[in-house]
Amino acid sequence: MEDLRERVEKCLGPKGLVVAMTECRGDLSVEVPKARLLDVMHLLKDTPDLEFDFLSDVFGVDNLAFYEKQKPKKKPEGEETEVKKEKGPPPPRFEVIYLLLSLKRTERLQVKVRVAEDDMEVDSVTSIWKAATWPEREAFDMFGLRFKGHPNLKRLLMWDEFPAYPLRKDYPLEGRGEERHLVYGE
Amino acid sequence: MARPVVKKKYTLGERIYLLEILKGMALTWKHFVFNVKASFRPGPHTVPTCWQYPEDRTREISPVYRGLHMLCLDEKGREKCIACGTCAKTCPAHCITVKKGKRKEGEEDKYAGKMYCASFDIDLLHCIFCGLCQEACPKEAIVLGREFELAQYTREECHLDKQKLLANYRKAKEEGKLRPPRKAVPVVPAPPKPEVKGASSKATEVKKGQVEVKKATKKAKNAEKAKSGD
Amino acid sequence: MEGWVIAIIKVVFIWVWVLLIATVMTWVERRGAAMMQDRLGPNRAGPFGLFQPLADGIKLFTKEEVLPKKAHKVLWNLGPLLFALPAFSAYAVVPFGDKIILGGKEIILQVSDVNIGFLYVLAIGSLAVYGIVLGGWGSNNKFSILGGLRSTAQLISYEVPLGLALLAVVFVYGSFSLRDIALAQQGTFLGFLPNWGVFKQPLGFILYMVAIYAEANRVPFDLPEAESEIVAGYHTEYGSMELGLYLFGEYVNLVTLSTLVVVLYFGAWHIPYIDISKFLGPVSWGIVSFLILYLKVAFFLWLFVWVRWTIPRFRYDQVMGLGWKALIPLALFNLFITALFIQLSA
Amino acid sequence: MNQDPVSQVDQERLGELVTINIGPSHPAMHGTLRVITVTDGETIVKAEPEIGYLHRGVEKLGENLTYHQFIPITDRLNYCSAIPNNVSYEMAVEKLMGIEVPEKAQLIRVIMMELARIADHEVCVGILGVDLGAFTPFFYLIIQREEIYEIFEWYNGARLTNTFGRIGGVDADLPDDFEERWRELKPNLRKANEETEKLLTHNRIWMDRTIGVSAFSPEDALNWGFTGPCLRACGVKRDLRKDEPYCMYDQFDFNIPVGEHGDVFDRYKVRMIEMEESIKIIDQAYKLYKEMPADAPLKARVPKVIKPPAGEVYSALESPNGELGFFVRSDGSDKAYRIRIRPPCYMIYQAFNDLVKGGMVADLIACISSLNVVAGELDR
Repeated sequence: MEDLRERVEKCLGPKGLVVAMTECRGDLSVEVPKARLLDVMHLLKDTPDLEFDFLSDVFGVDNLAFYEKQKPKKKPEGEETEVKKEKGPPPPRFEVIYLLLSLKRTERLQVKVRVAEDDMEVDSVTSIWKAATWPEREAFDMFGLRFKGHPNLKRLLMWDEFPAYPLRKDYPLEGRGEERHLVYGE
Repeated sequence: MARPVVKKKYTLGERIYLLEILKGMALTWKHFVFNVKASFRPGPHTVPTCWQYPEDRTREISPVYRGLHMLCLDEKGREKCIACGTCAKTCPAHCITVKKGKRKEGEEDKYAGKMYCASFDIDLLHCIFCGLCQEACPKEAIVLGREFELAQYTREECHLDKQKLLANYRKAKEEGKLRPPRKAVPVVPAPPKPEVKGASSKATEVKKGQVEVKKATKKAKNAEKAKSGD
Repeated sequence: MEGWVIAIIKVVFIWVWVLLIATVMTWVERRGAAMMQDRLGPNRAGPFGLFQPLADGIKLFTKEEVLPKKAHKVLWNLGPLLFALPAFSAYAVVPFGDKIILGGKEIILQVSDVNIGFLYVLAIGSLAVYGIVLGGWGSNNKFSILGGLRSTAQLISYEVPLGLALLAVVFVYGSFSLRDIALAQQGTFLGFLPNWGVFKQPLGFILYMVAIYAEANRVPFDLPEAESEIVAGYHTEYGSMELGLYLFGEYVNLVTLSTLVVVLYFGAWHIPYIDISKFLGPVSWGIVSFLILYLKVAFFLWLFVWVRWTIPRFRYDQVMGLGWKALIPLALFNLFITALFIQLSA
Repeated sequence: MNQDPVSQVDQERLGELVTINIGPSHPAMHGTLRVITVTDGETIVKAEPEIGYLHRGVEKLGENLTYHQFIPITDRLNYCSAIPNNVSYEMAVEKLMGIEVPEKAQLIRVIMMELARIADHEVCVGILGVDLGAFTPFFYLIIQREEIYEIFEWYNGARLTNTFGRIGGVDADLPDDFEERWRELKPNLRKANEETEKLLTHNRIWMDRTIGVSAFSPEDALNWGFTGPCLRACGVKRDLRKDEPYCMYDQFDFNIPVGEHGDVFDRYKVRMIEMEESIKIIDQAYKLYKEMPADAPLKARVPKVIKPPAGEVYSALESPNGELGFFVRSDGSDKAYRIRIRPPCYMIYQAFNDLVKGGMVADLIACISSLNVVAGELDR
């Protein structure tokens, strides 16, 4: 695993394509700049040392409540406490995670891209892996992430006229959320 | 792209259709004869697969079957339930509601614990029969029984209250269909250093009198609502 | 008795009889299938579920008739009729027994012994396709039209090998009358083989069998109603007794075709090596011949069921390929061989 | 963006083409699948699958239920074989918490998962037969599946929605009569498979219908994200049980069947052989299981309320359909922050247009059944 980390570092690092690298229970994930996603993917796929030639999955994550939840321990109810904000701008709200797999080496790698709420456009990787076709459509459907260059970006699971993005964290759990929560075509 | 495939060379037997078809027909004939013979045997369950269900109830249901719920009594005929509400909290479908009652003097032969459930409601239309409640129950009070005929005519009938749950238990006891006592699952003995501290310290505060055990996610939902209202 | 009275009695009798067989057939089909598939099948209505067809009939009769919104009303209603009628009418020339002598009058067990009965059967048989294609078109449903088209193509393709196979039979027996052919199958030839069509025309028999499976839209040729592909094909939209007519017509068709197989290839009411008619009186022989014939028919009906629950279904183009590339050349070859033999033996 | 499938095909031929809407209520559409097909006669010009008719928001549910509460929900993913779903999810949480599952529990998991695999393949092959018009093998197979479900029922009380296992292990030991049942079941399973093969494999009608139908090249299959039997049918020898062993799979001796052309016939054949291999695995696993002491632990020590440390893991296993993965991100609370399910047939089904284009309507049906698309898993 350390080895893989080094190799990924060696491949992407010099070109400045690594924003951060984390490891959790043996799962290596590398965060890359959004603008150069396709370059990264090409590099990861074609570098002879890595050969991540299989795209396992693509999906979005909404980090709306993630960082707030992390910081303070739960306060007893009723007490109004201010959530202390960290310095600097808050991290972008959305994340797109690509699960890559190298068939030859049976190694897995998570590639992350952070997407801010005001610029929801990500390059589509369908030109590299067709496997991303539906997962990207689903990410669009569920989070409103827009994938540039996707051949047929429309809603997948929800119906076409559905006005909201249900997997976002602020989508209400009860009632007809989309009625109160119009975000479509904002 | 669907690619064209070089067709396999068929053997002569495969080519002329009839041979394999005759073989297949021999097989179905074998089954046919067997089943015709079987169906003339006396008894309701003749052909191996078919249970003539409403008449023939000889099929043995697993003793651990997860069917209709019941509230158990202990050997002295006292209610086991102590209204701790663990089942309600564990239920993924949020279909259990428990109300607490405190045992009064002179009710020792009625309730096993100091607390008892003043009411115990299960909405069968929500229940997914996962069995997590009976597993969570510390007293083995709520148990899923072997009764599997759950169809009812009205919604009200699908609502199980305490009386019905106890009646289920009595019925099962009469028929000898009680669930065998739970076997403890052997756990790894020497605890490795826990990764996270369990939330066991979080003792549930019990108010005096009757307290409705709230659904676990209620708070979260309220918070969510407040947020979205902004 | 007047001739026309007898004719009417015969018509009514055979009509009821065929209906009865078709009814029982639905039961046999379902029970037989169940038994082959390790289950029991319908066993609730009456003993062994024997009243199941009755229950089905009552259900179909009492159901509401639903006309799809944009269906062609006339064609829609015409479809089931045109399908069921030819199935019944084909029986007019099919013999159902030898003959009975009543009061010194000879009654042949056949509605009418037409000397070109053969052609009549073929002509009427190909009419059934109108019922299917009109029903499919009239339903205003894409699955229906697909079913109708499939059926049309299939029936037209398989008429040819069917006709050619039958022509060889005509060559052998030298007659177009079904009755003549049936009578000619008595006795033996080559000393030991029964004088049946199947022994004189083995290849023709197989071709004919394959072709009638296609004609009757039965597995493996049940593409017009392939339920997993086009829902129910031409009768997707039908309900009530109109659907009943389609289903019933199909079984009547089966009976007709099976009877034809027996009459043409399986010695009609003859039993090999023995001539029972000598031991029996004229009336009892009539009844026995009738029973023998239908015993044989029962076997072929059973064969339909048996095959259906054994093998998968063809694909549309494969059916066409089999029909045009295999069956027709074989049928021509068969015809040629038959003609050659007749020429040589003459 | 919101294009009608017709408009994407050759505009000049529009008049000749027919759009047929197959599904969602169609006898061959296994519940709620829908394919909008543009055909030229019976030849398919374009087939666009529409999904979402069984969308229940499972991923959202996962974010709002505690870790244990989510296990019964995973039953409802691939309802033909619930157990691999449960185990896959549990494995993901265990990985997140760093829990080592006791060996005996792992063996029970293996046994149950392989039984589920057999059950799943039996349904798939049976349905493939039904859709191609051969009804009878379906019953021979489904009877055996029934017996497998009987084992499940006697194990923990449910037949389909098993809620098998708990985070950290399993919730019950194998029932006492398991050995007897398995001994009875094994020859029956083999017999049913043999009979199915007898009825189908060498039957020319079957061969014509399946060989060369919706064939796929290995490169395309990998590009589209195929896994499981459908990928192996294309000739790629990939099986997570061998490549990334979990649950002690590295200790068993079994083969991975590989097809040649990736057509329907190969998929059918691969599944048939896999059933046989699964029987072998169960035998070996049960032998190992018998060697364990009777009171060996079945569950790791897990806190009552599960609160994994913040982090994110992806863990996958070889479900009957292919790689079934769960991505779990925890924020340290008792509910997962994000659960992503990677359903195998979702990746396969997206290539549907490429699989069936140029074939006939009947081929489309054969293809859809051979892929074993399960709507519960597809739509989540």
